[in-house]
Amino acid sequence: MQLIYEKSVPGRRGVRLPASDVPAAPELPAALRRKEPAALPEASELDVVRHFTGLSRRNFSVDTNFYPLGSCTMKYNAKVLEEAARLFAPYHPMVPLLPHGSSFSQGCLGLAYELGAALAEITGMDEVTTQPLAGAHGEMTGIMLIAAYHEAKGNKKKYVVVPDSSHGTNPASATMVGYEIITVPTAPYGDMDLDRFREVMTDEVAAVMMTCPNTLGLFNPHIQEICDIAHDHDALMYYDGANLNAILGKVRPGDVGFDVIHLNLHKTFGTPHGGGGPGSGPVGVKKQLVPFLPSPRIVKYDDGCYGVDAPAHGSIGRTSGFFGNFGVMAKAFAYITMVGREGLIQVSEQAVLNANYVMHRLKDVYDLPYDQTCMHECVFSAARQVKSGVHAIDIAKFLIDRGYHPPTVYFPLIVKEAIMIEPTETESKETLDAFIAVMREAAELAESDPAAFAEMPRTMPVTRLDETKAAREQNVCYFGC
Amino acid sequence: MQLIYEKSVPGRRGVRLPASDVPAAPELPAALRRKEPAALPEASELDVVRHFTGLSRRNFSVDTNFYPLGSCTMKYNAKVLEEAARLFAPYHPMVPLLPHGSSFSQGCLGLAYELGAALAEITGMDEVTTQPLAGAHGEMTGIMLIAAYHEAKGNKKKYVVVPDSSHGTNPASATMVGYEIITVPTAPYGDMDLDRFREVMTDEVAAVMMTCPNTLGLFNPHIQEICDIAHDHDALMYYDGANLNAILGKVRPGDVGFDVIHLNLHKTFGTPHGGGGPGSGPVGVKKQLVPFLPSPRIVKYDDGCYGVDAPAHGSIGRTSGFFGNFGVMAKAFAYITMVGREGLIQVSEQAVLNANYVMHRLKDVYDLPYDQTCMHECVFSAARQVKSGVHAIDIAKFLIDRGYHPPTVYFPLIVKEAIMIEPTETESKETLDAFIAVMREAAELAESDPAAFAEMPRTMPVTRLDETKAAREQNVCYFGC
Amino acid sequence: MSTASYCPNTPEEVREMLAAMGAASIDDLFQPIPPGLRARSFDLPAGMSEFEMLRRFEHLAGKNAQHLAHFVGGGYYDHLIPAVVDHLSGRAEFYTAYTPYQPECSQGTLQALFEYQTAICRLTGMEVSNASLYDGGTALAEAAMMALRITGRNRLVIDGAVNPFHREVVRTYLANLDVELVEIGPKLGMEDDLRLRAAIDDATAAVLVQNPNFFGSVSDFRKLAADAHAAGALLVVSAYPVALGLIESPGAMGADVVVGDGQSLGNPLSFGGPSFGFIASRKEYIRNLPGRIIGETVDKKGQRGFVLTLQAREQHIKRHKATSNICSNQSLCALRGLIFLSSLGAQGFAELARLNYDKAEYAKKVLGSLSGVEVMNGGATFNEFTVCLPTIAEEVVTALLRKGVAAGVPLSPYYPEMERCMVVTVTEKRTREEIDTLARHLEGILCS
Amino acid sequence: MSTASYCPNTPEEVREMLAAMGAASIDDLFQPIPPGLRARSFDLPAGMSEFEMLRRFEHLAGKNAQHLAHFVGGGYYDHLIPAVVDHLSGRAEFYTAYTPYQPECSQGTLQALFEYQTAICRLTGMEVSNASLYDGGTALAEAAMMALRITGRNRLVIDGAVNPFHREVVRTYLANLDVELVEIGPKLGMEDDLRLRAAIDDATAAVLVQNPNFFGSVSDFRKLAADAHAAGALLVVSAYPVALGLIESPGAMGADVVVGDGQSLGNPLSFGGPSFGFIASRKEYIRNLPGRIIGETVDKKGQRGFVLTLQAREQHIKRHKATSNICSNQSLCALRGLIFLSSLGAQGFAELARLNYDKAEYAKKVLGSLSGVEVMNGGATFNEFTVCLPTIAEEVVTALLRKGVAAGVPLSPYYPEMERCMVVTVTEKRTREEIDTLARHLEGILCS
Repeated sequence: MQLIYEKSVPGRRGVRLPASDVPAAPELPAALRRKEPAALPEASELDVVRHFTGLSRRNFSVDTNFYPLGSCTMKYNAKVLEEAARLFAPYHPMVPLLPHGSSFSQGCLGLAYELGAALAEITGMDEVTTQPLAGAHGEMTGIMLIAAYHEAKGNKKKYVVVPDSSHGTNPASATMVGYEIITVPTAPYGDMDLDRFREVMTDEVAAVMMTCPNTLGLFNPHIQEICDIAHDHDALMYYDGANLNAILGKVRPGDVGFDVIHLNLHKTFGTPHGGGGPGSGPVGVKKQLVPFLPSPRIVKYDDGCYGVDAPAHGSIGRTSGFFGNFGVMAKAFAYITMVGREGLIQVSEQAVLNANYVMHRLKDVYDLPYDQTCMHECVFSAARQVKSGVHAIDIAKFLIDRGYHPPTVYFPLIVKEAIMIEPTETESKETLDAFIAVMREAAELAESDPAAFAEMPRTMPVTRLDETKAAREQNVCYFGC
Repeated sequence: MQLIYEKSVPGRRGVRLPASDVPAAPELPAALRRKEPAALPEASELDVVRHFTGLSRRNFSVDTNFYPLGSCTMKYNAKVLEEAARLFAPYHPMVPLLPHGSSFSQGCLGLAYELGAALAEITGMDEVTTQPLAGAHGEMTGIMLIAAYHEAKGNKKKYVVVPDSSHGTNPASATMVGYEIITVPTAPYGDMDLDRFREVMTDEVAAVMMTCPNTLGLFNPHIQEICDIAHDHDALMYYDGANLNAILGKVRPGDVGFDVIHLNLHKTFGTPHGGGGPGSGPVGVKKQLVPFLPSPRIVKYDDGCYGVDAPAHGSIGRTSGFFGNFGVMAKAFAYITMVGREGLIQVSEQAVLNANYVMHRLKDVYDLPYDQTCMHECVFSAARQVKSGVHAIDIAKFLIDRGYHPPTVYFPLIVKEAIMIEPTETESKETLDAFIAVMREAAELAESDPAAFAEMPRTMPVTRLDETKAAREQNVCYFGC
Repeated sequence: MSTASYCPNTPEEVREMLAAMGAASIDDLFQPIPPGLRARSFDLPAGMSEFEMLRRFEHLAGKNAQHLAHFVGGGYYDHLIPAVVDHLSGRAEFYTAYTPYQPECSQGTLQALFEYQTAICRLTGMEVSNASLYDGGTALAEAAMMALRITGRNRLVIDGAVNPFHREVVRTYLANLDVELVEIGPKLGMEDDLRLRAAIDDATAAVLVQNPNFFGSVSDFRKLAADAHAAGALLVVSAYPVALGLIESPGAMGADVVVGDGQSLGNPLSFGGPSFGFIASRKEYIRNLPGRIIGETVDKKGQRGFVLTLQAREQHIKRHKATSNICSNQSLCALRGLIFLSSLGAQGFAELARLNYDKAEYAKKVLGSLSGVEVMNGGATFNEFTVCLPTIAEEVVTALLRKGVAAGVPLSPYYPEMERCMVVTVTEKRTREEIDTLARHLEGILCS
Repeated sequence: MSTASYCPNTPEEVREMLAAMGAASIDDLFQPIPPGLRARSFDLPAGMSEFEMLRRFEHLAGKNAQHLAHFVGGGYYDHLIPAVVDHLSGRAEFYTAYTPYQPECSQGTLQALFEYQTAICRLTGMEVSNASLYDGGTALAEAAMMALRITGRNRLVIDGAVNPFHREVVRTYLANLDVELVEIGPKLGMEDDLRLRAAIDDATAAVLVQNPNFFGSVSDFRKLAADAHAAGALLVVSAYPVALGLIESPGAMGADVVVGDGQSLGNPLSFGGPSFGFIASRKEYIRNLPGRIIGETVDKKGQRGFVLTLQAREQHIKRHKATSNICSNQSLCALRGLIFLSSLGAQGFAELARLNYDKAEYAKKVLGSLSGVEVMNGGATFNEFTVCLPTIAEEVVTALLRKGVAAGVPLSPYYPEMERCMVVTVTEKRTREEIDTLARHLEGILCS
């Protein structure tokens, strides 16, 4: 498809603006004035509509395809959530920050506060801030809170411990806060090696970051012990909530001993992913970390009104502009409101059921490095297929031609040729059966005609793309007219 | 794609309803009670979303393809029109019909009234009723008004005269009102044969139905004379407004001598066609027909308030449930409000410019039965291509493979192998140039490789369909489970 | 080019196009129009941006009474609409397409309408359905004309308890034809209607009834069907689709043609339109059905596909011999109906009907217990019922309107003898609290 | 299965699935979790239907003040949003997709983001842009860290006239790192800022400024850029994108990195999010850009296509050595920004900026003519300006809020010495009438 810039015609006009009702002001001084309008597209409204409608049709998405992308929880995004969020479109975030302004924003403040309260109950934490704008942002915020805690106690801390199965954002976030990383390998039983963990734990460890169930989809039975060991060193336990969907209503990180957590509302609570964002990454903490929470903090007064607190002395300060990705928060709160207590329990049960079903139905044709009951996702390896020259990426492209978004491949890094399947609870047995059949077909084809994979995908607007050329040429901006 | 019924699973649930807040009532008597719920689909909300999103992607549409379907005026449907109409979704049409209810519906009544007033000015008529629900419904309403007029005058009338180029709805509508049809052939100059017209005109003719410009896209220079002849016989002139887009601001049917007209808001005034409807077919009349207009009539009082009149004695009565397809009317009024006086004139000018441009650029490769300046559409014939065995329908299928919705083919019936192209004013020269190139390519291919057309279209979900089988088997309802 | 008219060509392009065809100006292209015919006036306001237009429309919409509690029906009902209906019917590929004349690039619309036809057949208990008509009233008129064509007779019997607006549409449609239309006055509280059965003779083409009728009463039309069929007449039933989630289908009661208005299936009130009319019949009458019909077939590769079928009945082929003049119908509204039914599903739809029934029964009990208020329906009702008040119903409705409640439809404009009666409608959207408030207000007015 | 949780499996299917894997019950699947770890509480309300939820949310939204006239900015601006933006970004294929990791089935998102990067480059006068960051404040913090990486230095100079919220985010991000952050107090009315230029030394990694600054003043940073470059430091400019329709691009003024918040480009206020942060730089710094970048390439057939490129900088490959920890960004908001810019077009966008400028100049004149009110900006402004009142600004703003006008942002919380000052923002949405009303109210309060 042509770029919108290539479709532009000089002088073509799009959306019309209201006429001015004020006199034209004198020009800005020449040194400050732009000489030429920026070379934005020049297109009619119909051009724009056709262009972006056409682009949209070049995407796979949850609404058009089964999307079992492991670690991403691509569940159905209820359409009504968009309507719910749209109700809050007109409200300006400066209003509650004006003097006496909070009484003009009770609805928005109330939603943010009550969402935090619901998330605190769901996770067993004492308080939740909704300010972080995505999971990784939540991680960074959480580690900053931990740093503030240690600083306040006068602890000298240097390290953050992560298992080697952790998501890349965990070490990256800890690094951004100035910590060094200690990585603990995974034991053959699929969880962090406990002995190695004991070895690395010293009083210089600030925190241990865990995902639970981990990125292999496995629940660590020693998690309580790990918490105890960490606490013995006054290290805090950090819970990466990306996989919370597996344990809603079953386990609460706060009950187990985690001190700081983040959630991914765009995963667990049904808000759409938008092609990569926006998300929302609220952070929950135990009591001892509350004084350090980011400002502005939204509070509820005894009379039931909501307000914005003056920054606490110990607060780490703002981590983003206002109160978080409010539109996303509104959708998540709508989701929690609709699904309710029983529904959330059903979510984790059905997510786990679906994942185990897929695991059972495929484990005879794909290698299963950790053959145990999984939680919400399962990780296969294409190692067996690699013997005939077919890699995980080839199987991914085969799936595209069959109308399935591929599972996550090559993550977690500790599994060779990983194929990480997360069906989510919103998919039905029919959909899973059809997917299983296609996955089995791929395994058969890898045996019978491995060369066939080279030309895949063949049904898409483009065939396989040359990523090396992209990295070498770094064409990241269109230089035509 | 599977049918939604084929995707159903017994017991699967979709959208959840609110819980009941009243006691369960005793059952209906058995004779009145349905024994089994109707076998509607049983699908999850995600199933439904995937199904219909998938179906939508199997359509061509204005937003995805150039759609030069002659006689249909497939112009761009501004997205804001949907927002404008949605504002009126909650209002119940019974309210103004309750005693003193009109003061509770001033917004809706006002919109309908002011739209009628604007349409009256645009067409030069004295009053407009917005009650008819589509063009053909407007025709029937208009002919009923004419019948009421003749009846009131004691005229004995039997016939309605139509040119042979008329749209099928014209004779069909007149027949529904009990008239017999006299068809006048088209003369070589592209308009109704004037001599033959004079011959058939007697005092038994109730009305003459004209489309102007006609379905060949030609403006009849004798239209005034035709009106005079008709009026000499106390026959009324009926204007089919399907082609009004060509003459907005240039000619007003009322000024020319037409007594009754209908408009197609879904053609001229930018409201979407919805895959075949809903439309809106307001009818405008001259003073002498006002007493016969359908009830309920919306009126404006001297104090600026709007109301619903008690049915006039002579009214033909209701032609539909309430006040017309109000949502469509709201979009049309929004369109007129935005486009404004100058814009509407530009619409007809650009529509005529685009049509003539396409006509000029293609007339060397396709036969042009009536080679004159056209108005908003032009009609070619594939007669030249038929010599090599390529028919209008084949060219249509070729266009589908190239991403163009085909023009109207085989209409008007008086042109053999007709290809009727209406670009509309919202398409740009670039789009037309690309379309012209593809049309020329089709003509070349018809010369060089006529057999190639047989397999077209090949890029669609289905290839050419067996219409005979459909008509023979009459499978119009799915009989599976 | 100004952006106001959505015309994209730039002045430069216009010049190029005119040059290509050897015209000096756009005016040259209008030379076929004699100068004397030019518009004498074109007095319209200047245009404006979409933002200004929306502000004006918001102001206009605000002039309607907001948040009335609706206990009025009259053929249009205030029902819930799931968010998926707007979302999916708002897909541009559905709503900016035309009639599916080119089947290969219109399979989306065609398959959806085939599924719609199936849903209508299953709801009504019929064998064939078309792809939609304009609305409930015109569908009844088309059914009447269909019966005249099928039987070759020219007498129609219509129950006075059919929606008066729909009866008026039938009257309008038949006014210019040589047809006798016999209206049988309604009798509130009578269930199986001997009056109708007595009116059938061997010149009768059809009996037209409504279930539930305008007063809300649900009837068993089996005997009427038997009598009609014995006389060689058809039974045409106008049905309220939501009621079909609970009450026996017209097909099971012996109807030959079933029509109705689909507004209640996922289409907003929108001041009376657009919605859709449905029409379904026994298979033998398929060639007499008006309007478009979608049929299943196969493509050259044997794959299933859908096409417009039996088009030879339609105006664009048959011209004045067509079964009807209808061309554009209400496709998108029918699609909304299908999405609505699919998203609720078989059980959900039955529950929806049940909610309506339970709430109306509750309202019936509460209102019926007020002093001087009498429920007039003899037998069962679905979600509407008729009450008789101790005073003029129009006055009561007026007084309640001013309290923000549209309490019901007074009957006197349609049945002058029933000036103390009104029809009260209770959909699933009405809460118990609203029903209790209605009762309280009504009591207040009746006591004062 | 209940429909509440959007779980489709029927009880029958659940039984079949459990049987297939030899499990007796779903509980069996949770056996890996030690019993002692089970949730101690899960005290949440029961669920409800979408209709009940929406009613509750409407009630909640109604608790905010409706129809305030906004003269407040502070980084978020009340701008018009064309209807096409909602319509197109609401296409399910855009908003229910994930990050485009599989390029062949994600060309829609990838090409759109490539076009977005191009638009950002053209607006800012830079050569490369990423595919979005979280928001304006975090983008500035990322730019600061980028400058530290590029120069290997550890001192940053930030202008006190940068949005105080953004400065606070920078401070938070840097708090745990070994970096010196020097804030240079603002001076209202000074144009070319000698104070900033004096603060640059050869340990300085970058100077961080904002244009227009928090007080609304538009500056010429060419001299500052020259001084910074002479000292081996970078110039980082935070820009308000709508202003770039009228004022000279930061690139043309010598900026090395340009950041900002994209809310004003087609994203609703939505109580502060989501919007997007943009970051663009000279090409030589591309490997130090944080976040995702889309690059052009070709497929096996030589057709153009787009991919995520330079991923080796990112956390999922580099882990703790990544340029940033960002993973999910704000794609859909960036897409909205692109659609917004495309639908207005080059001329429309320039007109939009001009409307903002003209309206603010009008407001400046009207407010500045009130007795005791002084406009504090020395030089040019775009659509915001700072006024000094004869009394405490917070009190005036409080009084005006009660009248339905959010008159401006009082400066005392951020600049305690400016307790009589407030920043007034005037976007194209404010009408002359609203501006006059603001002036009248303000006058009324100052006189009383």
